[in-house]
Amino acid sequence: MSFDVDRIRKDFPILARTVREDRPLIYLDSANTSQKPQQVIDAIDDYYSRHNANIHRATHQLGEEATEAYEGARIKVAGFIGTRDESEVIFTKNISEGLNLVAYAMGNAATSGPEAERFRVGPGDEIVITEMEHHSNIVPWQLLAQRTGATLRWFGVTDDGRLDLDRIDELITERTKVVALAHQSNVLGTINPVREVAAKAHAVGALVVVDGAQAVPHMPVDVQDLGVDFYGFTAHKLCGPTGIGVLWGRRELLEILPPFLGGGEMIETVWMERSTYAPPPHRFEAGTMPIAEAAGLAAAVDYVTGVGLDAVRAHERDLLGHALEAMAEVPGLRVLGPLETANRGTAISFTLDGGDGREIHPHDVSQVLDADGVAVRAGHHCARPLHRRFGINASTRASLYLYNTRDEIDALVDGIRQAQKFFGAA
Amino acid sequence: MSFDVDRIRKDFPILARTVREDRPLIYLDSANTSQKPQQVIDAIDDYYSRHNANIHRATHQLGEEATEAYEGARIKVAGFIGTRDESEVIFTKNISEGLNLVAYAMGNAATSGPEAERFRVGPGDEIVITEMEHHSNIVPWQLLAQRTGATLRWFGVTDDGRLDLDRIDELITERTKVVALAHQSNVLGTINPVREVAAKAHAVGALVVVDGAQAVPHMPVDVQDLGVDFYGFTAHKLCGPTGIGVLWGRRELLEILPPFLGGGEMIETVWMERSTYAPPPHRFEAGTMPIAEAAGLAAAVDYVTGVGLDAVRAHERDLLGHALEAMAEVPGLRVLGPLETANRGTAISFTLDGGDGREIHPHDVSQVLDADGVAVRAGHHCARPLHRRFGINASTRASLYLYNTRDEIDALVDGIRQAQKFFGAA
Amino acid sequence: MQLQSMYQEIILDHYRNPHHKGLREPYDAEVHHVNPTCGDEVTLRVRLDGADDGARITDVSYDAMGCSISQASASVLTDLMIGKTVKEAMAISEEFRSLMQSRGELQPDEEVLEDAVAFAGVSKYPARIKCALLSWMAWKDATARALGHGDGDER
Amino acid sequence: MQLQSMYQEIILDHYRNPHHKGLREPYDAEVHHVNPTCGDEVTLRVRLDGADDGARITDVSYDAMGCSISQASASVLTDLMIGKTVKEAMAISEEFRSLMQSRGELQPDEEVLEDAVAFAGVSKYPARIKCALLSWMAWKDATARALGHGDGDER
Ligand SMILES: Cc1ncc(COP(=O)(O)O)c(C=O)c1O
Ligand SMILES: Cc1ncc(COP(=O)(O)O)c(C=O)c1O
Repeated sequence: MSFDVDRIRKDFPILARTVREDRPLIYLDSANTSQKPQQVIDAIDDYYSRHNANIHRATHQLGEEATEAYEGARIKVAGFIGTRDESEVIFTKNISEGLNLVAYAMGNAATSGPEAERFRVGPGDEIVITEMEHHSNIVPWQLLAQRTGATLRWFGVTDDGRLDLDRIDELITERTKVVALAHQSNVLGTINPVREVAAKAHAVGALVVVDGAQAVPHMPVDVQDLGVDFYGFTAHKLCGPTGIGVLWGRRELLEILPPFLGGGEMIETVWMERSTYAPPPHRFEAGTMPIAEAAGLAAAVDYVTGVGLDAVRAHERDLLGHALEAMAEVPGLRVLGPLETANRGTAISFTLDGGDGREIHPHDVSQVLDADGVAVRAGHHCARPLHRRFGINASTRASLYLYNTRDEIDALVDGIRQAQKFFGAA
Repeated sequence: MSFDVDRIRKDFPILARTVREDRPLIYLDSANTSQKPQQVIDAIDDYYSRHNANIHRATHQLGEEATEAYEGARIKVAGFIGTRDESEVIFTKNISEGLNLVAYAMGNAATSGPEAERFRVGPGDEIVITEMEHHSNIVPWQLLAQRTGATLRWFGVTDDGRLDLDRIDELITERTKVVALAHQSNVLGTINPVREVAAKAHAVGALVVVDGAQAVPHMPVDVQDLGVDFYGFTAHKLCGPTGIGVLWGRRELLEILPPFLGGGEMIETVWMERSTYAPPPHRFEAGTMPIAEAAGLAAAVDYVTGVGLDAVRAHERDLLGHALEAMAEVPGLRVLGPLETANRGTAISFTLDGGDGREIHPHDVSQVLDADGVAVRAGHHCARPLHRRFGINASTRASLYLYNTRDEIDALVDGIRQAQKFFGAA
Repeated sequence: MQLQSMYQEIILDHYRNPHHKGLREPYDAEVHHVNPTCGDEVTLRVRLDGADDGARITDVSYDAMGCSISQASASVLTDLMIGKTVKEAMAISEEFRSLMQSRGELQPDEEVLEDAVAFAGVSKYPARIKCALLSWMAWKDATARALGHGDGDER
Repeated sequence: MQLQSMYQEIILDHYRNPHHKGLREPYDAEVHHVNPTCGDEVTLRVRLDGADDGARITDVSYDAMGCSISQASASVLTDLMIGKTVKEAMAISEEFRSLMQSRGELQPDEEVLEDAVAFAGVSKYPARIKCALLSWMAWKDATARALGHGDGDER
């Protein structure tokens, strides 16, 4: 393999630091947020030190340079996710805002002109989500349902952590206006059959909104090829900065989608009484945008593209196989989600029994790991309904990325055994 | 004066660069966005290189450090704007989002419980804004009116660029639900009598929302003392990073204000059918927040506090006096807004006559200035209705900040005369 | 980090063998609190004898799902509170709160806090402070309700 | 920057003495375009003789508020278009668009673009490209409408 994890690790300054009592950092919390390579940190520094200005609005050289950094990032992102039309790429603050954007803009359709008809939802209409969604792909739809009187329905999850498609024909019907689902679960790692669900949804004229927060960092994604209508992701999980996310939407839909946030440069003409709005993507970008963050995101896209997402994926698959095997040998450890590497990402959530039939709480597991320098996440990972589906309140999650190693996984498993010793009956 | 502008300029790396054909940069576009001191750039770099993690959610050391950076910034901002309760400080992506947050949350009150009654607006209710607002404080209210059937009304502007309070008793009535106005105009520089307007509004039970984008960078602001309900500003105009803004709200109001963006950690408990929400400020912070940006904002607050906002103000007043005087001597130059320094900030917008009675377009003025390295802004500065009020479509705006000098103003005025020569009849 | 600095023996003992656990009758007020981040929950009941500050706490019972810290803290809480007057208990609760916000800087008063001094180490871990305080916040809320003061939760 | 590289004499001449300015009758289509950033506006009318690509442009008239670049570009546009067939004019329009997107890298074809070659320098200033294109976009839109093709605006 030409993939050299040691070389990659050198790009991430934080991986050189120690935590607690001088332990080397073992960062297994990338599904929460990824670390940033020097290239991304430098791009932000360079932006502020040399090119900072507001965009679109300025006729001076800095303004040109800042605009180029920002609009250049848009073009780069467009290519990265498989569209040639960069006006289909909207920058948001994170994917949560992107998902809310779609939900609120649909809500605004009720009081917009007839061209927005396609987006209207009301009593009798249905919004379909899934039980494995992140809260960011649940709550915006609950709020839309509450505002409009539409009904929320959802796909269940099978015992082995797959989307339960058995009832798909009952769920996606003529009443369905929108289907929103994750490309990859942040808890189970499950990769969902988005193309299949999208085809069903389109057959009944519903819109398809995909939460790609956990997919884009780990696999090549082509939004056209997936056949969906809206697709979002968030930069901070993709080696990029906080403060910026992406919502991609089909051009024909963005053309007629009502605005969401008002203000700044999202307008065409403003009178006191009313306004007309700019064409996409600007219609959906109110106020001063995360400009330095766009420069950072562009550097992140360059970085992961440079390494190669296929290589990343192969490396992660190797780690995942190793981890699933090693964890299977720990008595009392139950992995949530698929136990095989096929159609599965590198978020590994689990519960741990102390050997006395009593569960060791994820907070306690993660605390023991933290004492060893191993950073994981404990809690419901913003997917409480999914945890309730499995009869639990919380889990411990280790999640892997391009900079992780087999040794780090061994340290994780050692730590898990220690936790069992510390809290368990033994 | 202990204020040493040369020393201050050294803190801003971009001020050492040249533009176009090796001209030193003369940056007079700070009302658009300010430049960033090394301290802010370093804070962001340090965050990513040493402390990066997701907040609130993590039980590991990096998570603690990141949370401390973020929540520490909240505490710092609270002190900076005069509140001791940091839970009144909500982070947004920019002030535009903050203003939309209030408007959308008020819209959501219609389908929320009785505790949100206070925020409901509907047909017959009135929303009052002013003719000098930035689009970001116009469009959100237009959209709210459109969604709810409420009526939008507004204060006019006098010929000398002050808020026209003559009709205040007609405008602010029992029907008024909310009054939204700028603390300081981004075009005219006018500082508005916020306290007076707020008292009138409160007398009829209306909420008061203040856009402090242009005030907070230039003067000490005490939100309690102003007696308003919501107050917003944006970091990038305050020596801080892009991607983060602040919305302050009175605790009693935030307690009962319905949520806006849904997702992530803004919840208390999520079921598939419905959710309950976290107390403020978290209720209003959906998804991964701009964490590095909060660290940068904290450094910016430290920076301007270290210099001293009173000193900044004194320096700016000196520059402003000099600029207004020098510009008054240019024939055919008309300054929009107050011609005296009292109750006036450092945004100086103007139109320019070529000497033949024909106006030289702001794009052309700014292009000539840019050729000399002088960066100003040309256009309607996101305040089209205000420009129409003065019978124009656009203006040229020079805006000053702590790092500017008298020499730079002289260069500006020289450039303006050159533009007249280039395009004018002469 | 020394694991032992957070997980002192006293804490592990209360965790393994919690005191006064299980919901009991009679009670004057019951509350349900949640830690939104991790989903931990506690249901807590308070029984008072008397009114206002001078009322005596005759029972505190609870049912909790959560980590060792939150479980042990609920157990310690009941030990401390049962039998005290509300006034005494509030003082203890304030002391505990100060301790938890001290980042390990405060020397806890063992006279007042008894077994709860063991939580001093937890205060160095911001993410876990909420775990330790969960049942204490619930107790405060329940007590306020039992006294007829409505919602005593300060969140 | 040499100011002259953007503001060539030809441009300044057209700005000072614009050709074909003022709205005229008769016309087949009228459009109104705005540059949202600066508020610049153009109202433009097109008169055609014939149908489809082969139609001849018998008049283009306009009223514009804007900078020297947008004014001069409207003036140059009318000079170029009046008298051409729609097909010829579209080719010119495409050539002009390429020139404006070339960032100063394209050697403009003076045979095709005539006075419009003077805008080569403007293409180096991204913020001003929209100024130069404003009336051209409006013309394209108006022509599409005049031909009955509805909204020809590609924004
Ligand atoms: C008065 C005023 N309000 C609002 C804004 C919007 O700020 P932002 O673009 O950061 O949301 C600005 C600046 O653009 C402004 O000057
Ligand atoms: C599947 C999924 N969706 C949405 C989100 C929300 O992303 P953000 O917090 O950046 O908005 C996350 C991560 O937190 C996620 O894992």
